[in-house]
Amino acid sequence: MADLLQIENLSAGYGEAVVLNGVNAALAEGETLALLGRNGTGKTTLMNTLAGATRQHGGRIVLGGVELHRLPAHERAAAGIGWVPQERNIFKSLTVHENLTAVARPTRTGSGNRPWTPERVYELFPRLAERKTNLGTQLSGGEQQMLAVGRALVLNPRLLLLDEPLEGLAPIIVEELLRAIARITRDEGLSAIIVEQHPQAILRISHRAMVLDHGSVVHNGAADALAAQPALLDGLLGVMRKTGEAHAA
Amino acid sequence: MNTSTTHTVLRTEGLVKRFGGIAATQDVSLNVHHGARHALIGPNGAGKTTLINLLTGVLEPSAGRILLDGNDITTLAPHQRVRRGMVRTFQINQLFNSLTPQETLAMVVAQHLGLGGRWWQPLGRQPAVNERCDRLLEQFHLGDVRHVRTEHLAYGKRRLLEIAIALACEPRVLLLDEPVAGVPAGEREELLRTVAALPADVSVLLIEHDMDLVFEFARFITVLVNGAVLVEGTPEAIANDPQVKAVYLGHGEAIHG
Amino acid sequence: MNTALTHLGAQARWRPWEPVLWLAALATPWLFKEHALIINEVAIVALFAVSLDLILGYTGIVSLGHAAFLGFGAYSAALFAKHVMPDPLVGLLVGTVAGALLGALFSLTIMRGTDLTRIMVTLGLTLILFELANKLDWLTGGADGLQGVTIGPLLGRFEFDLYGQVAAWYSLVVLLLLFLLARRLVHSPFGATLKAVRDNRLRAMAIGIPVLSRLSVVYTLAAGMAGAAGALLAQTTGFASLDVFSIERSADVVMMLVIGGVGWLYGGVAGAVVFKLLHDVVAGITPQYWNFWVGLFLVVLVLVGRERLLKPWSWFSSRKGAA
Amino acid sequence: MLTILFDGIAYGMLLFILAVGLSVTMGLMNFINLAHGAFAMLGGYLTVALMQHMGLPFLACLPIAFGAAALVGAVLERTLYRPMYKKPHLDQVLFSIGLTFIAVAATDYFMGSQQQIIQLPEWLRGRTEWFDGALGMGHYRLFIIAICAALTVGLQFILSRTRFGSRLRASVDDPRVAASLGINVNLVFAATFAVGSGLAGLGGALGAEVLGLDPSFPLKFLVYFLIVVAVGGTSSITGPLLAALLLGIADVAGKYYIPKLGGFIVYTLMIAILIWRPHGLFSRLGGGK
Amino acid sequence: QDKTFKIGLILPMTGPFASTGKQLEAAARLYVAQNGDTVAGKKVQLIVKDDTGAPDVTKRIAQEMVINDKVQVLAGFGLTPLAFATAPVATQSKTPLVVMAAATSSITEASPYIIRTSFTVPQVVTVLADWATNNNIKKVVSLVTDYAPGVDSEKYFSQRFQANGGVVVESLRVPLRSPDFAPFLQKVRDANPDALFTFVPSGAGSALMKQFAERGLDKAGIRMIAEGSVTDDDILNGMGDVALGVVTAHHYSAAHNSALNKKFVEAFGKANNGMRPNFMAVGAYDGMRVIYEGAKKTKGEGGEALLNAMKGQVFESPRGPIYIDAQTRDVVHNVYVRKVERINGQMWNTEIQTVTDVKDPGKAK
Ligand SMILES: Nc1ncnc2c1ncn2[C@@H]1O[C@H](COP(=O)(O)OP(=O)(O)OP(=O)(O)O)[C@@H](O)[C@H]1O
Ligand SMILES: Nc1ncnc2c1ncn2[C@@H]1O[C@H](COP(=O)(O)OP(=O)(O)OP(=O)(O)O)[C@@H](O)[C@H]1O
Ligand SMILES: [Mg+2]
Ligand SMILES: [Mg+2]
Repeated sequence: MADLLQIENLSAGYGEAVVLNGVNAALAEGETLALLGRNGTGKTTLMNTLAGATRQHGGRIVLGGVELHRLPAHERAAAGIGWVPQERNIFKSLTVHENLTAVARPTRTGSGNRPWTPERVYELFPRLAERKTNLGTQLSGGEQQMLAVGRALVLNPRLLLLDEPLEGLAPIIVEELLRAIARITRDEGLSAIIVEQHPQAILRISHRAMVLDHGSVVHNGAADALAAQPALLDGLLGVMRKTGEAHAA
Repeated sequence: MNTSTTHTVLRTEGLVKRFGGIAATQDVSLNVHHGARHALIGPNGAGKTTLINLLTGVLEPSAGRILLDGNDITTLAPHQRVRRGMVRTFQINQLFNSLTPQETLAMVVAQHLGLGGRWWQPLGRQPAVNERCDRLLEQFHLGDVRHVRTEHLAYGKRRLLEIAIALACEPRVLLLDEPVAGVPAGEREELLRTVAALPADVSVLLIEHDMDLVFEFARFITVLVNGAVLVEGTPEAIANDPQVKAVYLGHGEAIHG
Repeated sequence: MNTALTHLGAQARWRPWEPVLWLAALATPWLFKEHALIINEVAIVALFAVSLDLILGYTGIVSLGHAAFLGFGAYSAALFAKHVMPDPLVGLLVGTVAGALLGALFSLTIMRGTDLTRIMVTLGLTLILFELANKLDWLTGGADGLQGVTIGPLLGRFEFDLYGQVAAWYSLVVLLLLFLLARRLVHSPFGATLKAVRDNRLRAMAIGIPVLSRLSVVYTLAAGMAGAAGALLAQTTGFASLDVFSIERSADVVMMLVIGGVGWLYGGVAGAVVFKLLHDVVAGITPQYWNFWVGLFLVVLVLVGRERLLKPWSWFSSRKGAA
Repeated sequence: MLTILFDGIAYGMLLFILAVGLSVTMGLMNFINLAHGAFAMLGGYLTVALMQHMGLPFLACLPIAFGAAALVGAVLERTLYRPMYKKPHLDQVLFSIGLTFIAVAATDYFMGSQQQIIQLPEWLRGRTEWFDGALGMGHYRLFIIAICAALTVGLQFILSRTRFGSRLRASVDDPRVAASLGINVNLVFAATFAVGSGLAGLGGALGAEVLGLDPSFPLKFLVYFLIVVAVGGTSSITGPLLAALLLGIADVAGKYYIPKLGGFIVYTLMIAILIWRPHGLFSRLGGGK
Repeated sequence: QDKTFKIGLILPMTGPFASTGKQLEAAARLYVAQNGDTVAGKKVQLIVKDDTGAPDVTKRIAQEMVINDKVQVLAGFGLTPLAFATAPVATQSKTPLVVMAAATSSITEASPYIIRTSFTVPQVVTVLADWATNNNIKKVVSLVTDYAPGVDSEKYFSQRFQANGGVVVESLRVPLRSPDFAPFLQKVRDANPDALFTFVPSGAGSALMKQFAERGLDKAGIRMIAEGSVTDDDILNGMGDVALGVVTAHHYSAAHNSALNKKFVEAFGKANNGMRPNFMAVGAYDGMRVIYEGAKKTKGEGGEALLNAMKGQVFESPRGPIYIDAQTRDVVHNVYVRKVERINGQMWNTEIQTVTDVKDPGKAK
């Protein structure tokens, strides 16, 4: 099938250290992938590698026919990547509005949908509109999270990379955001990869699920199938109360 | 809940904080009781972190008073409040990047034991420090990364260190600002259990958006909206409060867990 | 199972090469008699650099005005010798205390702000001291420098002569003693809290470290050490002049420290040795254009990296790490 | 007294013109480029050489000084400076001081160590007096003020009205994330650095007349550049402008009215301001807007 | 080792006074080139070092020269504090020290081994003060750079000028690091004296004169009189019209009309790419002459003997007749009042008055 994203035998890390080991994955347009795994298994590293912010040691990444791994980081946004880093990384000396406008790019031609503009982000997160002129450092944790998501949206990406986007958001906003992501992927043909600590929350809105352990893929399948097997899930995620390293890669 | 003031450890009176035109804290009068397991919830930007910052002296209030054990501490420097037993964690990790977890904790413990001003004896020669430091490393699953510089730790480990630092100070009043954000589901309960298992005379004020944890942990909840206290009460009362549902909890779906 | 003990203690323990190094250093005035003068100079700037490391490397306070304390120590020691008594050890004490007092006073100015602010404030204070020393010519001799300083023999026996051996030993021993003190300090709990302040002030406060008082204590100590270096300078050269307050002195010592590596006490010593010797050798060869070669050295040092420069064999291995 | 005020403004503008390039590289890019004065010196010497040997008019030399310094800046940025961005500030200090030393020695070697003197065209030399001599304005000083005003307006326009300013600051705040969000960080830095160097070159060409020009120029006036940037704060162009004006007027007036304290005024003022507002007089952080 | 006669030249080769060092070194080398590199059968070796501007380094270099290189004589010294710092080395090691540039009066008193071949500030400014009085200047403002020679010149000029019946209405000191003369010149203008007396380091002179003219002080009828460094021959040509008519007093002008000087200027220019020798150069040139002649007398011996052989030398220098006072070890020479003129397209300090055999008034009392 015509996949939007193909990851082949990807290995990457920081400096000399290799964190990801031969990761393979694929994602179709309009699909959402839940990326799960214990702490420190390389979820963030995979996201960062797609965004071009790590050192790639080998493998291929293809997004919509474009060989992403050959592009420098700043051209990946143009190729359709929209990244929400785990630590938010709001630009601290820019105001909320500038954080959005600095990176905003007009939608690619041919898309029939309403493009994401700062105004549309303010509609999604009214709280941000009220804090338009606050500097990045003058936001609450949750506001920063909203801004990070908004900042990725105004790139009008084809693939949204959300690294723990629900962290620190009030339940009512979480609901809102999950609904919005589901809506966007469904209506606007956007794909998304979401990392979350709470598998149940995102498996419901995801099509596929992938579990990483020690930098390798240990499970890759349909999201609802995984959601239906709590025991398997617990095993894969090596939930703490189960001691030991029961599952080698 | 016993409301007699004799049991109040920490209280604020008419606390106000303005940032330019925004009032992030509006006339908040809060009581944290001795041995409390108290949660502070509210929408994003409600002013929860700001309140913690005021309590710990990171920010100066525009008006109002803060009392710890009945003493006015409104103008005390942050470190003096720590000496009086009030310790916090940060919503966004505040760590010592060039130190390892072991160095960090040994330093914090030494400081807490009053050895921080000692310059003639190497750190690591004090058995009391080492013992406590090892226990903390163990307890927070940091033993395997004890010699890794903090800046190279994965997020989850950093989060654990963030909390370990606070507990290393053996607080009487502990203020936790979204302590489990970034900690995986399985370890969250354990972490909160560690906190809940603190001696009964330690008072804990918890900020958290994970409602399962909040309802499991808290015996009393304060809801903050737009800088002001909306309602206070027991978890049951809060869970069923229509106002709280409207502005914070949302409707129906239990998202977490 | 006392892993903490072993590891943390290990850092503070002496490596085998350290006593060897210091013994060798103390032997140099005897081994290289004809270079005793420059050995003296190196020892003094090494002490100056180590004192800067305490605040810059271990506490993260950037200063472009460290010469203030050097100069204050130098003038105090020189004036003391001229007007009160010529004994060098008492003079050294006077210089040290004078530096420390000034440090305690100036520490009030470095509590807030950014690196740039602190650079400028420290620089400005030093420039003011420079102007003051210039204006108070009845006391300091103004722009001509303070003349007529006679220093008595060390311990009543050893004269400071033209050959500089006594001076070199004197400075080396003082350097060693104060280095030991600094070494103790940085490996102590006190030193650990300084690093904490350097890394994250907000958190340091939040675990009960009295940040401001820590800063002023360490600033005072470092200033005292710089004052001692200044006293050594004045005593071993027999005069004090305005340039002890000059920007160049402050800038040179920062350079030395960065060359040797900050946050590592031997960095100050190594930097002082490398910078002074390089300077002396190159200026001997090309008195007019030594600037060029020293500049080139600095540029290459930073571009190649301190570690790589010390290991030439790694130059041609493929460059890994950052892209 | 009006003349003193005018002189103070002109002096402040001169300081600004010399420091504005630095406030671009150091303030906006957060790169400690102490070699700033070397670029200024390049502009100055180029102007001298072009005027004396090629007979070019002064006005024609100014854009050339800007362009040449910008070009050299761009080339150096690509080759030497780029790896420096992610190094610690202290390494940047060492590196740029090293470059300055090289520039100083090279200038001495090629141009000699004596003062270079620029001969201004006739129309810039005179002076106009108003109100019975109560206000005297040197033409060259007027000229500097005019150029300065134009520069400020232009730069401020670029920074506030285009996205360039916010993209630059984003790149400085977090180059890794900025790049992954589609900002061509390298290009932004290269362009900014080139402009900063070019402004330094222009400043050198304009300032040589008043300040003199010899190989020690980059080190001699470094302190003044730094004062302006530190007091002005590092988040805008207008900050350093106002700081330069304030310092210029205070310095000139101080030296006029209490000449005995001449040397102390600027430093004391700077220290007082920085202790009062550690992020500079006009910073966003302190402003709490 | 005994076959060489070593001269340790310590000069400012880098930094703001580098051009001084260049002039000094060029002149010293010219002298060697013209007079052969052997003296009393010994090979002359010039050891040139940069003083780096720091007195402690200068002193250390001098010590090393004396101890390791075993130089017979130390020479050079551009800045007063450096000479002061090194003086004890000369005394302790009994090595003669020839000051070729520094001009503060009291330097020669710092050690009995110091000889000076440059000049002293009081020597020249007192002559200027007399000239001013004689030329209808009654009211002056003095404006000097705030460092040792500046302060010296302010002091001796004012003393003499006031003794002559003149009035110094204002004494202004410009900080060494001051980039702009505007407020000071405005002050001068407001005081409206007959003349401005000034002394600034040679480089700053052109800026001062430009701003003097720009501010219209000349048109307001204020004359500019200065210590001769201000119209330094080294850069006079570049100063342009603003320097025309400025009256200075100094011991040397490249325009000095004598056969010896013509030869000197020409040879100097030839050897140095057309550079014009200035008062620094002549100090070094004469210093070398004093050393050479002294060494000839002592057959290459250094120490006390050389010192004595250098004292009392009388000879014709490019600057005119010169004499090393055996008592004060200081230079005695003519001081000239000069006026900047343009001759054949070149700017020169034309001598308009000569005062012969001027001793340093700083030591008169
Ligand atoms: N900047 C870095 N430099 C070196 N190693 C790093 C760096 N960042 C992460 N690592 C290492 O890479 C591994 C994977 O980390 P990563 O952040 O990708 O994990 P994660 O699955 O996202 O974990 P978490 O759930 O805690 O966010 C960890 O072992 C970590 O120590
Ligand atoms: N320095 C500041 N200047 C201006 N406004 C600020 C500043 N700091 C915080 N605010 C604003 O104050 C409000 C309260 O922020 P606070 O961080 O206390 O929220 P919070 O309740 O902790 O939210 P969250 O749950 O998202 O962490 C926010 O709207 C924030 O934008
Ligand atoms: Mg992660
Ligand atoms: Mg918060």
